[in-house]
Amino acid sequence: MSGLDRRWIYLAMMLAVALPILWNGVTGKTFPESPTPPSQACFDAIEALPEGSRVLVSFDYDPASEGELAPMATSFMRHLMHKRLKPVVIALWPLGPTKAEETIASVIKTDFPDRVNGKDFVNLGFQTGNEGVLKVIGTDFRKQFPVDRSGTPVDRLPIMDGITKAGDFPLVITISAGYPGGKEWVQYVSSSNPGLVLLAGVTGVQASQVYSYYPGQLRGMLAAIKGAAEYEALVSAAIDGDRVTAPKYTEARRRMAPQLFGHLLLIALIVLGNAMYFAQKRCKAVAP
Amino acid sequence: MSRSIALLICLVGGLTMLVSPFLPMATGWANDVTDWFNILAAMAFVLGGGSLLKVQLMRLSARGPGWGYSAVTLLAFAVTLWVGLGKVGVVADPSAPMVPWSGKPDDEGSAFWWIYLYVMTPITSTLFAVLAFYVASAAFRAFRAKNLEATLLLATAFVILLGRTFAGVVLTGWLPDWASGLRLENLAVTIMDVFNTAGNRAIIIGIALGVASTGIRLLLGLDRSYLGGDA
Amino acid sequence: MVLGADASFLNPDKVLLLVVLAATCVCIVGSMLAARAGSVPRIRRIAGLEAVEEAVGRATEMGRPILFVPGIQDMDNPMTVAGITVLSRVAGTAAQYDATLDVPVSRSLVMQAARESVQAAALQAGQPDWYDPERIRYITDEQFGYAAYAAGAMARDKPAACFYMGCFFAESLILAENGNAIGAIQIAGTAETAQLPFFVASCDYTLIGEEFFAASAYLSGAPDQLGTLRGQDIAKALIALALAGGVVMATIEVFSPATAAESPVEVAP
Amino acid sequence: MSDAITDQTAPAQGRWWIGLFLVIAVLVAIRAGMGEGMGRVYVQTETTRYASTTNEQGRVAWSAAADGTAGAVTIERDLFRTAGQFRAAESAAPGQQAIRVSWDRTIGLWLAAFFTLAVFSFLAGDNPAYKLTESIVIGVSAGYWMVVAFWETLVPKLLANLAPDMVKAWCMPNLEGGAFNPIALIPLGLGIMLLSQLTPLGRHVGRWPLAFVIGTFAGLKMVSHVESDIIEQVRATMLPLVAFEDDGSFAAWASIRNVLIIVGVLCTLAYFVFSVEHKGAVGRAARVGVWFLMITFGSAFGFTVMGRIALLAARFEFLFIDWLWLIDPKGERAMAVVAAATQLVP
Repeated sequence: MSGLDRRWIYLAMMLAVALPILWNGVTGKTFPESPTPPSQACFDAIEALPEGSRVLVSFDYDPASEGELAPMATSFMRHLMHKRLKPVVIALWPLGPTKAEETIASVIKTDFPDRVNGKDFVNLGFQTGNEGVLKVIGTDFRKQFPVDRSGTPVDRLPIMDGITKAGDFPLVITISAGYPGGKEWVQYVSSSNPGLVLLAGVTGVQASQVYSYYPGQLRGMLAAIKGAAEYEALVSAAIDGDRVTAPKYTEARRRMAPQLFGHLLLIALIVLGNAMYFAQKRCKAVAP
Repeated sequence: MSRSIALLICLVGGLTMLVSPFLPMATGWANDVTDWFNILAAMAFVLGGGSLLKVQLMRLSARGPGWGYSAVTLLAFAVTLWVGLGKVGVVADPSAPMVPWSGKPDDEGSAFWWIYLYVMTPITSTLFAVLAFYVASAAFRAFRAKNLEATLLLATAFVILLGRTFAGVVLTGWLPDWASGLRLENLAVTIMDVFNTAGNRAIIIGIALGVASTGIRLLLGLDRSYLGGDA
Repeated sequence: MVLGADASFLNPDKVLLLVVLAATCVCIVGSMLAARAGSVPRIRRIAGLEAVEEAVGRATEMGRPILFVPGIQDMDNPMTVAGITVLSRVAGTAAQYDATLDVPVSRSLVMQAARESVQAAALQAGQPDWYDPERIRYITDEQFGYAAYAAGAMARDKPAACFYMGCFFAESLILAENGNAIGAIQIAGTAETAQLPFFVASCDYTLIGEEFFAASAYLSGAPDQLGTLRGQDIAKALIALALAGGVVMATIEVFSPATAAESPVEVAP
Repeated sequence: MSDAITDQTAPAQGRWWIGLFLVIAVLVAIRAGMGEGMGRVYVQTETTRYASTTNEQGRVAWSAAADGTAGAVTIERDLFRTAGQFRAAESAAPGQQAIRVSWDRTIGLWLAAFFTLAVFSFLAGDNPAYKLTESIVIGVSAGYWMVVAFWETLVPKLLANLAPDMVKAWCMPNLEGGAFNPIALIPLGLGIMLLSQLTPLGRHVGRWPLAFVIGTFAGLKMVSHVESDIIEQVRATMLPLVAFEDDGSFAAWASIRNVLIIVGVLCTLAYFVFSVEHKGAVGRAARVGVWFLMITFGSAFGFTVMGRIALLAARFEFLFIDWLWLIDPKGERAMAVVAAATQLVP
């Protein structure tokens, strides 16, 4: 059994991920998704808000986690726009605002061109301080975010009327890749504002940590690309109905094809490893 | 003497931070200290950069095997510092077009941005992606049903892997509604919700105690190895 | 010590925090003082820590270096500080055996602290000349830049023993799998829960969470440090009691009809 | 168990990597010669004029202005365009220059592809392409974080407090406040102490900032861990052993769940007990605790796999979509889709 070079495993993984991407790129097909409760809870929480409500959206990731999180950001933004809700975007990661701009450009500016910056949505940019930022916005939002990304004072933005602290938002969404992220939002914002609903989109790595806060302090969560795909399917079904969904709104579901084959390969490897282990054990038992 | 002063600084700093959350007058202190730390860490780059230069220059001047790579590292380091600190190719910020240095160093189109986008990002994100291969070889090697503990580890990973894809839906989707809790995708959620929650909570509580105990050992100077040897 | 704060200056929302914090400190400091006075606890075996000497010895026999990674975070992180204290014990053993110890770091301040700590360990081991500051060097702050270096260095230098003690993120598996590929004996310790499964899968020994923070006290063998470990256990027992009490209260609350409808305790949907 | 996999990740047996890279080069050359080609990046220059207005408080604000505004400042930026937008523009006005190939970005894209393949090649074994990539990423990323520390920390947090007027005129025109802040002398002093060890005199003083950092953060983290981890986690675990549905009927599953969580937390805590041998009741509880730990690790492993595969998929998408132009799931190169979705093209 010492004959298996680990490079064969690497090659198999490469094919298991690369071929479905090509297959999917050529045929355009995706697998159907049935939502699990945490994803459904995200959808329901947004559906429940009255039109015109303001929603705090925090982009707490950078390009390294874009593969998992950008589709969530796109779906959240599309859902918010469709429901005529007003996202106030901030970021705890330095590269978050850039990611937010990309999402705003691809969703709002392209598909909802009637929405006005500063009135229907706004990007307040990044602030250093990690959880320190969260502690401050719990009591004084404007102290941490005095101006929007282009330097306009928050006091002059209609979307910010009457917002003085994080608790003034009925809903907060964090799209987070690690520290600071979902856990810090729970600890410093959700815990101290019982009326506030917190949703999180998290990477697979974070999911196991953040799960312990669901469904108490965390009303809903999208876990990894699977959660993104489920939520994306829910949003597509609500908005597009039977029409064809634009390619940028199927990104998460496209990524599920390589997931499936990657997972199947891993399962096959675990089975193979155990088969080899038990075969070897039997040999030893016979001829010590 | 120097060590005693250091221990005193450690103790006073630590006690101040311990009581600060309880004093209404001390609410911003934690943020101030964090800012100071960030400034200190930024200034410490002189030490790190010095170490990097010294090691690579030594290798370069010794002309040992692979000295060419040291030259590459030094060149990459110098160029990045130059274009970043000098804001090469950065245009002014729209809010202050008259101030040429007002743009961000990583604005689209600047040289620093180019290096970030086309050199650093592809390398770091590919290294990140390489983990998919390592996960596969680790799973193959380590997930053997040798005993009850190992079997639990393996079985859980198995359920999650299946339950989080379309395969889980296909395999157990036929289960009737009253047994829907046994469908793989729901089983995966239950594992996360119950077992993972319980395990993680205990680990987190334990860590908090460990941090408290380590903190006390440091403040009281029981553990002072970081202060070096001589008086 | 915390108790000294005058109650009238207290922030009223924080009373519970103050009580728990004070109780924790009293448990730990009290056990430490008791140990100093002679009541030294017996500490259970922690396999990963008993293997430290074996790993260093093996590297010496094979004439190959030891790699020590104190995590990739800075000195503000308690895991990094705990990693540095473990480093000083490993360095002490390595100095006795005259084994080569490589400590690449990803933060400048950590380099500074690691140099101080290794030098002190060498002095204490009676081998001041063994210490070489250039072996403790800064690589880069970038997580994957550091991982790229470590993976390459492992493939070339083939360390016989690898220690990963500190705060790790995704690079944990890059380190551990490359160490596994070159057949090194690997001992990891971290409190970063997301990375524990990978260390458990790829390393020979893994110190989980609280075990990692206990490592330096365990390795030091000093009575007062061992005493703090017993203090942690007492605190744990108090937590278990409080938890049990809370569970009973919550259960009673469910049965009392007035509050059943709006029970503050969360119940699964 | 580790001998299940032979140790062959180690260096070059011979010069296999030359063959590997030759094969890749040939395949790429073939692809480049087919159809529409591959790996080009397009840009369009966006010219904006800014004019200033002064408000009642005497603050100067700049905003986009129409052509020909007196005193306007012009700023030009190159912005990304897709191949589809380029083709749409070409078909509308052949030979147009608005959307064009950007050579620096195209070279960057090919470099990025090289680096991606070079990192993957390490899986087959250490080789010169990987070594080159490794030495570049070390130099670039060390420099990168130093630059970020300078512009994001030293300038706004230190210099802006010590010399606000200078910083305002130099690089932060929107700086608020703007008075000298003596508090900033503290971190400056700590930093100078730290750096003083580069001189022979500073050997001892250099430890003090370290002691300051370790002491203050030990205190800070003790408080935050006790608050958010011990108190909050224990509170969240105080669940009723018996749960009821909203209509008053017994909720069996919710009750089992609560009991399992409580038992799991207590047993796993027992595993971490140090000062008692794991025998008897503590031993049994610790054993159950280990089971919970194993399930926790197994589930975390399974979840993390998803993320890692997603990342790998993203790298392949970069190679297939952005560089090789093999597939086009987002419709970025399909002229019709893009032309309909944007009015950028005149």
